[in-house]
Amino acid sequence: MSYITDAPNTWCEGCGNFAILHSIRRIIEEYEKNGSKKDEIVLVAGIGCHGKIADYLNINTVYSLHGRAIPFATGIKIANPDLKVICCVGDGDSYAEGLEHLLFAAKRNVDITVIVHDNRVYGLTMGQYTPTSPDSYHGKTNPGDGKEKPFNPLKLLLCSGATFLARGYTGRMDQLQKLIWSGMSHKGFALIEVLQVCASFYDKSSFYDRHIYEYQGDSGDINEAFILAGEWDYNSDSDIPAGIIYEEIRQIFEERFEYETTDLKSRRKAVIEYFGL
Amino acid sequence: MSYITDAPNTWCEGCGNFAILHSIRRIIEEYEKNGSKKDEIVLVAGIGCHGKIADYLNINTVYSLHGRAIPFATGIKIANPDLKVICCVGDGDSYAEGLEHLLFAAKRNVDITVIVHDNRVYGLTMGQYTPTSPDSYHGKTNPGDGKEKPFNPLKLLLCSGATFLARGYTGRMDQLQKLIWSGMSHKGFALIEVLQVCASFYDKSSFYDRHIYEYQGDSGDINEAFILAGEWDYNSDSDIPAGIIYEEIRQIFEERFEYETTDLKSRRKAVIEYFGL
Amino acid sequence: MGEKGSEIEILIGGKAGEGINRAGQVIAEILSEMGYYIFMIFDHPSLIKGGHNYSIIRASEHPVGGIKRKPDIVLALDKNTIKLHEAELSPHTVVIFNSDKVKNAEGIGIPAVSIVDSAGGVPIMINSCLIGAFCKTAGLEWSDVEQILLDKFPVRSALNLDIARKGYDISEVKFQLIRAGENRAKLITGSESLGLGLCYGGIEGYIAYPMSPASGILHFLSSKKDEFNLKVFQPEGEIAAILMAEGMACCGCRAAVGTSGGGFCLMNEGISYSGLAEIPIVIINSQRQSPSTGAPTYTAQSDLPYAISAGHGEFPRIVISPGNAEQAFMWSAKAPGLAWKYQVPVIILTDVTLNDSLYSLSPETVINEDYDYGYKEVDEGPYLRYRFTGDGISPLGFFNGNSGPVKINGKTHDESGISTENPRILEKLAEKRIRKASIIKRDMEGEKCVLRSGNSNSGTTVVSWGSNGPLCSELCSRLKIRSVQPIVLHPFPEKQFETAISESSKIIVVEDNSTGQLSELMKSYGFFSDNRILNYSGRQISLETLEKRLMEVI
Amino acid sequence: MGEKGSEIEILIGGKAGEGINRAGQVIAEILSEMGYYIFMIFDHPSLIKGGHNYSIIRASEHPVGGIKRKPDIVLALDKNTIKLHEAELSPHTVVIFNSDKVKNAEGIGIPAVSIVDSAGGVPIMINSCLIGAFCKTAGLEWSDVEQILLDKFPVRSALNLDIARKGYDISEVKFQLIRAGENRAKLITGSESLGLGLCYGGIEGYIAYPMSPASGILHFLSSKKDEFNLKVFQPEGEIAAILMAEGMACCGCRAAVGTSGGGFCLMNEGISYSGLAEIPIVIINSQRQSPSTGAPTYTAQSDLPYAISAGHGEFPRIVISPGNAEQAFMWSAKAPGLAWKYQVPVIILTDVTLNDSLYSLSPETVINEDYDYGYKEVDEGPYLRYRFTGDGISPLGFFNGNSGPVKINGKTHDESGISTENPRILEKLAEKRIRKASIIKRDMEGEKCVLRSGNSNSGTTVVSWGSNGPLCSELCSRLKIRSVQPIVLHPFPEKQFETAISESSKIIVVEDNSTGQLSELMKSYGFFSDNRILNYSGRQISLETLEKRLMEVI
Ligand SMILES: Cc1ncc(C[n+]2csc(CCOP(=O)(O)OP(=O)(O)O)c2C)c(N)n1
Ligand SMILES: Cc1ncc(C[n+]2csc(CCOP(=O)(O)OP(=O)(O)O)c2C)c(N)n1
Ligand code: SF4
Ligand code: SF4
Ligand SMILES: [Mg+2]
Ligand SMILES: [Mg+2]
Repeated sequence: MSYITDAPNTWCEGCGNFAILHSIRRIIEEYEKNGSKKDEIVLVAGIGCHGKIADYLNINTVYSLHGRAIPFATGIKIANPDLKVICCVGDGDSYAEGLEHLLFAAKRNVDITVIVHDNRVYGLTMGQYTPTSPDSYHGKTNPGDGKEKPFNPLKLLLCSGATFLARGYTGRMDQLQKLIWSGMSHKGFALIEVLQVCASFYDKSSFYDRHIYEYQGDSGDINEAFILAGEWDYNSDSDIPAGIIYEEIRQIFEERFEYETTDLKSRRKAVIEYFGL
Repeated sequence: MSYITDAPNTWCEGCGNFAILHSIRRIIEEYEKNGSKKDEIVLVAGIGCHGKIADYLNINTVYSLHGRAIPFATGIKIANPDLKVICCVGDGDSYAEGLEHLLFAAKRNVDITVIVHDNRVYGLTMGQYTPTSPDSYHGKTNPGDGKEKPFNPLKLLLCSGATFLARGYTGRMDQLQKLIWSGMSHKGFALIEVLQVCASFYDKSSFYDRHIYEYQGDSGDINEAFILAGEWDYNSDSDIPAGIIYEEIRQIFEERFEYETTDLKSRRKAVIEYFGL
Repeated sequence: MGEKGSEIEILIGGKAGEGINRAGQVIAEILSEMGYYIFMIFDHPSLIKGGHNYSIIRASEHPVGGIKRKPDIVLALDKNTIKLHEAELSPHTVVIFNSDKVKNAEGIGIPAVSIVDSAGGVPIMINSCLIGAFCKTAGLEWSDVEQILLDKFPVRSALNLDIARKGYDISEVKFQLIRAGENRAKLITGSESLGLGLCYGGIEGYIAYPMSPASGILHFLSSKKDEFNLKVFQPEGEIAAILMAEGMACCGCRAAVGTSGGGFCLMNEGISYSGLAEIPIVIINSQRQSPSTGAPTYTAQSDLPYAISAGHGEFPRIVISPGNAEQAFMWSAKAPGLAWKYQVPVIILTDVTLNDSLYSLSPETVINEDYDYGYKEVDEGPYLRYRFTGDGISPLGFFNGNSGPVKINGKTHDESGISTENPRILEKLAEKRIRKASIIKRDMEGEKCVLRSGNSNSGTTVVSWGSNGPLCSELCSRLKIRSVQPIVLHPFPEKQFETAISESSKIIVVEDNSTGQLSELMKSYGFFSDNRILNYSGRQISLETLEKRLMEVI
Repeated sequence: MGEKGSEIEILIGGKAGEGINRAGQVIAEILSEMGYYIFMIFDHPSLIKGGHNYSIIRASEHPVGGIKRKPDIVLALDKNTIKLHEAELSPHTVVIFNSDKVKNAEGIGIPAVSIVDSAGGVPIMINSCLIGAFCKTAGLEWSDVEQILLDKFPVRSALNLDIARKGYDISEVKFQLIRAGENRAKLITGSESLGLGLCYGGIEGYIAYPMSPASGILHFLSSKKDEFNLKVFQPEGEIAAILMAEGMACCGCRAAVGTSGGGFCLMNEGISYSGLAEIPIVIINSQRQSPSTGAPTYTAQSDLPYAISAGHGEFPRIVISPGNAEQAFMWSAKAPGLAWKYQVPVIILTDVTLNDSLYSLSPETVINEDYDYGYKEVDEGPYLRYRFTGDGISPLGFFNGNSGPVKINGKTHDESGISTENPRILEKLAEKRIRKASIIKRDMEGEKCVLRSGNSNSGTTVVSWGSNGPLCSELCSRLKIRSVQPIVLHPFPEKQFETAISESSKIIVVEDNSTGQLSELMKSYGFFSDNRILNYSGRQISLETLEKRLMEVI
């Protein structure tokens, strides 16, 4: 059975989303080769160009709402902690509209893997600026007057309590695949911030190609992680580390909900007992 | 004219909110003594016990929505950058429901002064846990099972780009008043995180009295600020620095909107010209 | 000395934080044990300590739906209680007051502070003292109440009982309240009943952000989560709440959310998602007074058209508004099944009166109703989450590996759940929803959507909804006129409603809002009202006032 | 060779990213210059590059309200354009195609790629080449179009013109399009017209988060912000957007927001805030197909009851739905004044068809309307933000020091703006809103809320709203039946509507939704429709199809 659906792919030529799609596809292939079942995976997508990945992958998916993939994913984990949940979200989607949810998922250490397709623009709505656009970016809705500095999402996530943090690049698919794999293997909240080329509105491939370097140091120290996360501020022309930035093991949130699921009957019995009947 | 309205005060006896109320009242008094007018100040409040301050202060106020004081305040600054805007918000209010707005205001460096009445519970709705409750706190809706670590709001705000950050304590009103004054004097986004005693649901006064110390070091270095902000994690029993944590000058957001306001006529004329008439 | 055979009304008032609600509950329990039907309101402003809180307990041999605001006995913990309720007192009202705090009052003064102090108690025990005094005043035998009191004081029972006894001894007999019958009822708040109903209906998860007056459900379910094996969680806000619950539903886990006005607003996008993606979900919207933050602890019935149209675009839904604990249990137990069967959002509209009031509930009458709706399960062949079927309902598959990939989608999609903007499929999708809506409308006529009571031969019909239903029912029974309460409000039960009001010469609609929302809804179905009695003071109208206003128009 | 006297329809199609919309606009400009009335739709799926985009330009001597989907000329940039529109072609349709890309087609092949290449142009200039070819085919003189083309190619004008000329030369004359009159119209999209209207109405701020189909307004206003001295901003989401705009309003700065379905949901709490705190605000909700994310670039009229009841609690509001650029300008220019005068939210309902289509607008007819409403200014004495007045409207003070402290409050409040839960004040507040609502209803009857056209003596009346208004108007004029379009939908202009439909023997309602939302609204006011023509394919119904469906029921 194919891992890709028949849905016509409507991403632009040269779009970095293809690299993410195929990284995930390959990982699922691996999974099944290793004896797991793809039905144990659920992919939750936001709304934007990135979200179309839900149409393209022939697996369980929730094509959710703009900015709201994370609460859906959290609900899925509350209901069934055994499912592997991947969230494919956009930068507008998860760093603007849905930022709050993302930080709370990190805080709670929900065991999900979030892949941020960070093309640093709102792709699907025609290239407006996002929280990671540099302050010089002049989109259809902002002047690029240097007055809004970008967020550094890695720092925000470190502060929020993310237990796995990595940065990848769609121009380096092999590394990307490994990072996503590591994120999925991590028990707890994992986020892979993917610098994704947007061929139509923000094609920084040559910039990224020049500045991104592979980081392979120790990733267990939060202070070093901070320095590493801060090496590039999403605004300047410095070098950009890609790799695992931070990794830590902490109790996961959904353990709280590991009740034995009861059937309707026993729940009704509990109510009847409550009534003292 | 009195700075306090006739509205009956309905805070509990011993509530830390009184210290915040009177700190602000005194500051406004100072302002007027210095020749400024209290009509140039607007206080925007969230919803919660803290929000009642809008009823008590006899100044311009917006008693806004739960979690949404910040966007109101931002709109006010966009409309009229000359107004001094103070936001009195709660920890549930601004670190949960409205966290996103808060971080974006810091990112943009909107020139407002945010006072967080951080009593570490939802006061008005009967003491449920908030994002700054310790993981052992067992409220009406959570087990206190150690599975949800608190946010460290200071760190989050530092990462978001806050240009003035301080911590105060309602048990030390003189310092508190100075901190708020400094925040208001700061040109840019200022946040005073106030550890506020909740007499009814979370009275940590003796803990705070023991652990809080006055910090008066240099506040210009972001790395030191980070260390300082991290000294207490809102969970453990370590010492707690109070004072100005960080201060920096950066271009403010609303400068972008410093147009000369035009009257209706000239705006209409512009449209007619656009039509080429 | 007054005789109190069939009913009594008691008001107890004091400051927030003094345990008024709890004390009222104990009194209610005593009267319930004596076989009375109970209705108790709890009136409290939005603050934690101070201010003025009060409960009014009405107990009667007959089912009670409201209060009279003519208390027979007033228990005043402070002066305010007497001052603020002066107009409600009648010459026969007996005021029992804490004479250590209230001076110059008429009635039975109890030096409760001194009694508690000398017994070595804590301030909250003043309540026990006054409750003891009340028992004497009402003419109850100590031997009758002793055991009940002991049960109702879970901590430091002996000391409490001792203090109560002192209050009893010092008080005077003013009424002779007689046993009304066997007690078989359970006293329960609307919030508790909603929570229990949800559990009985099979809810496995309840996700909510605190908001008056819905918080009671959250607190109750949270405290019972282990007993009921429930997943209860308070997330960062209402948007997250509803979407987490929908995420749970995608796994086959029934979930509900509860909130009030502003939180309901925030859930609208999630409701619309449920509409297009066909996610079953139960949403309780506990109405409070006025738009925006309004008056959080005061009542209203003002979100009816909103509940019917909330969320953009067109999709089927069910809107239900129960009126007391019994109805609340039954319909919150039905709601998950209905949501599941039709894969739609089910909205339960409640209000402050229902959520916060205490009711007599007879568990036997509700637990044996039919709550099993079932749902269309996955069958053979390749699974299509949104398969086009005759009734618009597709087999419901979950993320459990039983059916191959399940594709949930909030964009317009084909049968498999893959996005499409094909005009023919857009039409088919809309028709799927339309078909489903008409199936729901048809099926719901099989439920008891409209309650009738009072004198069904009367030409005068009072129509009301939600918490006003039982109120009108009680009054109409007494006045021998007809009372009609639609519980299901959308799809509007046209046939049942038509039957219920048939041959009315005059229709009067009673509502807690200022525009006549039910009356307008009726109008759009061709049912015209002759009069509207609208109340928007934030307090449920009293039986006396309602009677007066009814008399003006009958 | 066909003669084209009074009208022509042209379809141009290709891939997203190939500039189809722009090319269509240039053709529309040419025809507009020749004195034709223009209506052009732009059909595009939700993607950036590839897929299939097309524009249909209809030009006529008479005002146009829709398209026929029977193009006289097709400009095909790719094969898909011919394949997907095959059914719409008639024997007399002339297909001009890019013969470098499309093989085996009938019609006029233009080797556009080679022409552009050899001229040293870039791919986007293929459009210029085909536009040139079109001019020849339509029978236009080169001398007539040269100057227009030059104006419409703002960059590299000479090269574009050169390429267009090559296309012109290689093409064949098939029609003889004659000048229809003097051009006095401006071509403008609905989005632009809404933006211009807002500015003309005195808006100083526009805060919006991108969302199709409302983004066009944001992009337009952002690009013109210096010209119009506007504060335009894209914040973190729609919740922030509306509340920032309300914050601006508190400073006396008129502000508007624009969004679509899901974003409108998120704004509901802010709308309710505006209702209670009496903040003037204009909200544009550009409707798109289906609930949830739905089909973002396809049309619907399915938020009507929602717009009327959005936000919890009861409060007055105005809901307006303009149908073309002219109406859009007029009503978006009125909206800020109305919001301001009554201190209420004004909701403008538009749709994909209106936002994205291109219209002929005669500026003179709109700019001289009366848009000055004024508002109740602060007077002497201590200022009370919510003063109780006879008409429910309080003097409007701002944070400008002119009136002493101004207390805005989203909780129930007294006249000064301080919170209260006093039952008497809750009643007064509700009555204030009710009074205001009835003043608004009364005043609005003085506006032209209902448009009539066609044959007003006909017993057959077609009622439609929003972008279907002009469509039905055109068709009804031709069929000599009556067309009625309510523009103001809430408060429903009962009197005007009654007059407009009076003496109809048959009422047919045409809507882009699946439940007949206007028809239901009419019903609730006692106006019954005999037939509904509902269309929910996401595309506005064509004149031809509408005629056919009308004929079935007349
Ligand atoms: C509530 C809501 N607001 C706005 C939109 C419109 N919208 C759709 S996609 C999008 C931007 C997507 O940007 P991003 O998340 O960065 O994804 P990308 O397209 O770049 O992959 C927006 C604003 C929406 N669908 N829902
Ligand atoms: C949208 C919304 N959700 C929930 C509420 C209910 N609510 C009112 S106050 C409050 C909690 C306040 O907590 P916090 O912000 O910490 O303020 P405190 O009372 O502790 O000062 C909540 C949840 C509301 N008013 N609006
Ligand atoms: S617009 Fe950008 S992100 Fe979207 S599909 Fe095209 S290249 Fe990819
Ligand atoms: S509940 Fe806590 S925060 Fe609220 S007024 Fe009382 S002491 Fe203060
Ligand atoms: Mg993006
Ligand atoms: Mg708090």
